[in-house]
Amino acid sequence: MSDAAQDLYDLQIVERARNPRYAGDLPEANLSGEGRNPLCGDRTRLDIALQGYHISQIRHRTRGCALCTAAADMLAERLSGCSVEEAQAVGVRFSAALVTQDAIEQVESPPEGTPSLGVMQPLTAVRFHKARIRCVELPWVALKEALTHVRV
Amino acid sequence: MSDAAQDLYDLQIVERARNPRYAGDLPEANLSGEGRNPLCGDRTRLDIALQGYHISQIRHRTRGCALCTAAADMLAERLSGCSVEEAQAVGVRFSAALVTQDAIEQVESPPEGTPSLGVMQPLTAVRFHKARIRCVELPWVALKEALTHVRV
Amino acid sequence: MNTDKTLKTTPAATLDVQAVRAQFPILSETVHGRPFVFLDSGASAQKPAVVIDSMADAMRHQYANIHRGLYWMSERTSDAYEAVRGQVAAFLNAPSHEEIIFTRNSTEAINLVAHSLGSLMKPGQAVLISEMEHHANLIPWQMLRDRSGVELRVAPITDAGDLDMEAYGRQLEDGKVALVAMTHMSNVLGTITPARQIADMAHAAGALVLFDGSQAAVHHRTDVQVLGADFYTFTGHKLYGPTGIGVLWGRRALLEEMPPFLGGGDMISSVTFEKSTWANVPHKFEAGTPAIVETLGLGAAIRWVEVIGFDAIEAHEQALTAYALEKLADVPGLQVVGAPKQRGGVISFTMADVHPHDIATLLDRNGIAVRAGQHCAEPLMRRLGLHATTRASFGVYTSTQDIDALAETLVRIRDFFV
Amino acid sequence: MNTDKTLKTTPAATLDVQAVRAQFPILSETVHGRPFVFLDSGASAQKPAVVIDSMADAMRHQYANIHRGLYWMSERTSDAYEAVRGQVAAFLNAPSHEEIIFTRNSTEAINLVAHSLGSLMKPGQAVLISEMEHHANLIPWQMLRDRSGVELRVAPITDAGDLDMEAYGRQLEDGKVALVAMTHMSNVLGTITPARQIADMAHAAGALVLFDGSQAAVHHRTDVQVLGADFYTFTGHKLYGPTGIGVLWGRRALLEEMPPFLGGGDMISSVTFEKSTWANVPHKFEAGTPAIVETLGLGAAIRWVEVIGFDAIEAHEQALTAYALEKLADVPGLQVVGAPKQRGGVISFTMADVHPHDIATLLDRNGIAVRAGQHCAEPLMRRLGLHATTRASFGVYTSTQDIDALAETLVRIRDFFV
Ligand SMILES: Cc1ncc(COP(=O)(O)O)c(C=O)c1O
Ligand SMILES: Cc1ncc(COP(=O)(O)O)c(C=O)c1O
Repeated sequence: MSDAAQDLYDLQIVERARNPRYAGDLPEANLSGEGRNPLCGDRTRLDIALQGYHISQIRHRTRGCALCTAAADMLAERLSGCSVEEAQAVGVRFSAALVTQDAIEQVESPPEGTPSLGVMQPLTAVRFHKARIRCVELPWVALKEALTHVRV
Repeated sequence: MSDAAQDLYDLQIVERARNPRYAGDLPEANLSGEGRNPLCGDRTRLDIALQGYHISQIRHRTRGCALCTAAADMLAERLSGCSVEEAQAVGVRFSAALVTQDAIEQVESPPEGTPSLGVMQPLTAVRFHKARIRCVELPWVALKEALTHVRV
Repeated sequence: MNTDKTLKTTPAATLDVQAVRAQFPILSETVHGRPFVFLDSGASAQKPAVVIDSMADAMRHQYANIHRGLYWMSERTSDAYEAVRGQVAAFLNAPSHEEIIFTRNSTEAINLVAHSLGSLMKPGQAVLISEMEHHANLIPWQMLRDRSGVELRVAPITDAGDLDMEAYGRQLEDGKVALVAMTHMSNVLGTITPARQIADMAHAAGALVLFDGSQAAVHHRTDVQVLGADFYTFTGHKLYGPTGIGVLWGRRALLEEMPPFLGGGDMISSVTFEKSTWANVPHKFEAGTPAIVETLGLGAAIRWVEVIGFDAIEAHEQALTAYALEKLADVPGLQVVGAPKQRGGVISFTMADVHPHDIATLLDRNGIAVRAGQHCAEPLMRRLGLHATTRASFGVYTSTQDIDALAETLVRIRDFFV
Repeated sequence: MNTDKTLKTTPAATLDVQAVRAQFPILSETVHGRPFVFLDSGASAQKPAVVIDSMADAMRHQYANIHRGLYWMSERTSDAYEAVRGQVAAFLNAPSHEEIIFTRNSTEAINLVAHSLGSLMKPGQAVLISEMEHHANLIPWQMLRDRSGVELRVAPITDAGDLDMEAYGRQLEDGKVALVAMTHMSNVLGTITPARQIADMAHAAGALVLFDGSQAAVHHRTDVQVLGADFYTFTGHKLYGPTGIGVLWGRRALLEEMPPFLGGGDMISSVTFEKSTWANVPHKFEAGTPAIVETLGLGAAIRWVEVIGFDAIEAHEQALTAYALEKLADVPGLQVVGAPKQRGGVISFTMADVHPHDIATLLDRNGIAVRAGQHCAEPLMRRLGLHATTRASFGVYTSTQDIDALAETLVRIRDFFV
């Protein structure tokens, strides 16, 4: 594959998609949400175990492309152990990093106090592939649905 | 005016439009018909006195452009005294002369046996002005309506 | 004709007409051996080279179907297409690019509203138009009336060709009018209607208001928010842009409430973080493959117009119109139709004893293009007691020489007939 | 991959692909530093220089609004516009040019029939489509159903991707079907449907038949009389023509019976506020300023296609499709979707363990443009038990090198993931 493709299909992403670590059911979940992309039929479902305002565990069942699957799995890893507030802050930061091709700076040196993307970092390469942004956003749509009735 | 305009606005046509000879009512008419152009609001009405199958007199009331007025007046002159059959043959010949820009030959040396256009001859210049053909045809639409119920 | 006469007005110097003309390839053409004098911009404007080239360049270098294409050419073309939506929004000062719907022309834009908003109207409600509408803003409402039992009301105009504001107010009084659909500039009389006042009165009576901006959007800056409009339409080909592309702007809340018009591909909702209904608008109203290249051409046209600037365009056209009215006043037997308070670059006239058709043909033989007929406004003609008029309409490239040629030739035509 | 393998098929030599390619400027572009390999003609075809130039030339040298213009530029443009109607009639072997209606695209053409013919249908009647319709030939009928209470029936397809003719026959049995609206070629499976047989069975059951020829008209000669069609639609941008222009053909008697769809200028005979009467067919269905320049571009495209000739086009595409099916069969894990009896130049496939989105993006990084997703045919995807496919579709300029590049890169993509 070409260099630019390598950028997007970072080994970490491809590896995650091939062997997701957080895929499956979560019997003890008390929240769940789904993201669907009607244009391609992709779908990801998040099960979340919430204790008070803390996310103790997340599992996903994803039927989607490598980017979507990796994004769901990375979301699950990054947000496990976070408060709902932190999770939302990571989401805001992630969105900002996807909005524009000029966002590199913001990605690399974010304003103080913003949470790090951590394991999700490689996904931000998708900002150069506008048509694929939906793919990595889908798990976040599911998260939003899951948290709809949680008031912080 | 330029030469080409002179062609279409032949002095005979302009003169006719200015001073039509067959304009007005015909109290003794037993047939009449109207042609309307909804796109410009023009209208011509023909009154015809038919004796047997012979047209004895024609008068027209025309609200239209110079070409339309002249065409109505020349129709009235040309068809006065004709049989219905002859009138229709003149119409066919006239239509043919308007159809195409290549019709000059046909206009100048018509097939044997076809009636002459006579006084209507200058109107055939309109074949080079496609958008104006409706104008000279309008009286013929009126004639067709007038003769609808005459069976030859 | 007295050419020595000192004219009271001359066009403003803010616009270099010769430089503008040089950008329109077609203006170098000859017609019947004469230089082409084009005075039919109100029917459709000519196109500057940048518009023509933008379309050709897209097809030569960057073209593919848009949306859902995951490859470079499609993404680039989608971006360019959607960027024009933003441009149009800025052009109209619309609150959001998502309120811009691309249609074929103004006619389709009005039909879209008549079908979609119309399907929400009930017998007992009314649509109010004016006596000076183009058929495009009349027939769709007649068809709605005949389909749904909604009443169609017609606000009269004054003899000068202005909307009769008192009568308009009375038509609104019973509160039945759900929508006022009115021209922002008459294509026959040139009348620029007092849109803000029309909108305020409509809103006070509980009605929405749509402006047919087909003519108006070309001649001056449009600000849908200042106008207080709920819907606004215009058409690309009159704005120096391509054929096959028009615009409907509508307030988001209304567009969201309205059902779609045409069904097909590309009108399905999409998933985003917001999951909000905006995802449905404007795509809900754009079924099938749009006029992609024409949209890019419209973008080029708007860019071009904005570089010249509406201050210069309006000053030029106002001065030119004043010049033309003066020149035409010198033509014996010529009668200008209407004397509206505010007039854009459109003048209709009649000439005693010479029919508009004859005028148009004879002008054409001299290379001068004008329109003659009823101008798709038959009821207005009836109201004016006319069967047809000749119309000269001006664009940013129209010069005083064009007007001079028109006036001089009209004098000769008149001499020829009388 | 074994490149030594002797291929059983090679494209016919009747078409000089390199000479054809040289006429498409965009095919010389590079994408991500690679030569542009365009395999998405099914979504929209690229344009030959003659089409691009015909449009630019019109706008440079001969443009004005059409109809009712009494001047040279308008008359010439009107003549050119109307001449394309004649060309399209000949292209489809329609009995008369007056049966050709210009629309924006195929989607609008189908919506026109759904609205106009649809308004004559009554509850108790049914419209019958198939499981493999593009949304453009599905949503308009759903909307009609919801508007009017007409039933919507769906004829099933076989697992191979052909219309199930027995089931189709059963759907017609009760005589309630007023209209069969069916694709002439599937944009997903490539299936060419047995149009004549479909039409004969529909007619025997008292139903009319509309064919969505959006894909079919590009790949082989269309003769609406031989097909026995009542309506036929196609779309310019897939036929190497401009965007913004499509065609509806309908039998004159039907078009005459149908009420107009959009209202506005140019479709009327006379207008009063109380009542309007309609122009004759086809003008009744063409409201407002049409896509004039795009119509001329469509004329150029049809002329270009006819010079190449459908014998050569069909032979080329058939050979190329056979070549591609063979090449793709060698890609490990690749599964072609459907095996219809007759197939045009469209191949959808899936690849075990690799999602179509990933395939499309990785192909694009190598300069290769294909489509991935549901192809505006969601119900068909469901029927096939698939969520999305990757689709390669071919045009007259597609070469065996394009196919080779596709197959080789697919092998590398697969290696990358598995
Ligand atoms: C005032 C007005 N409204 C509507 C239209 C219709 O525009 P289009 O034919 O581009 O839809 C025109 C142009 O003819 C017009 O002048
Ligand atoms: C089978 C079929 N029908 C209809 C359409 C719609 O064509 P358009 O978007 O040009 O209206 C397409 C193209 O996407 C198609 O492939």
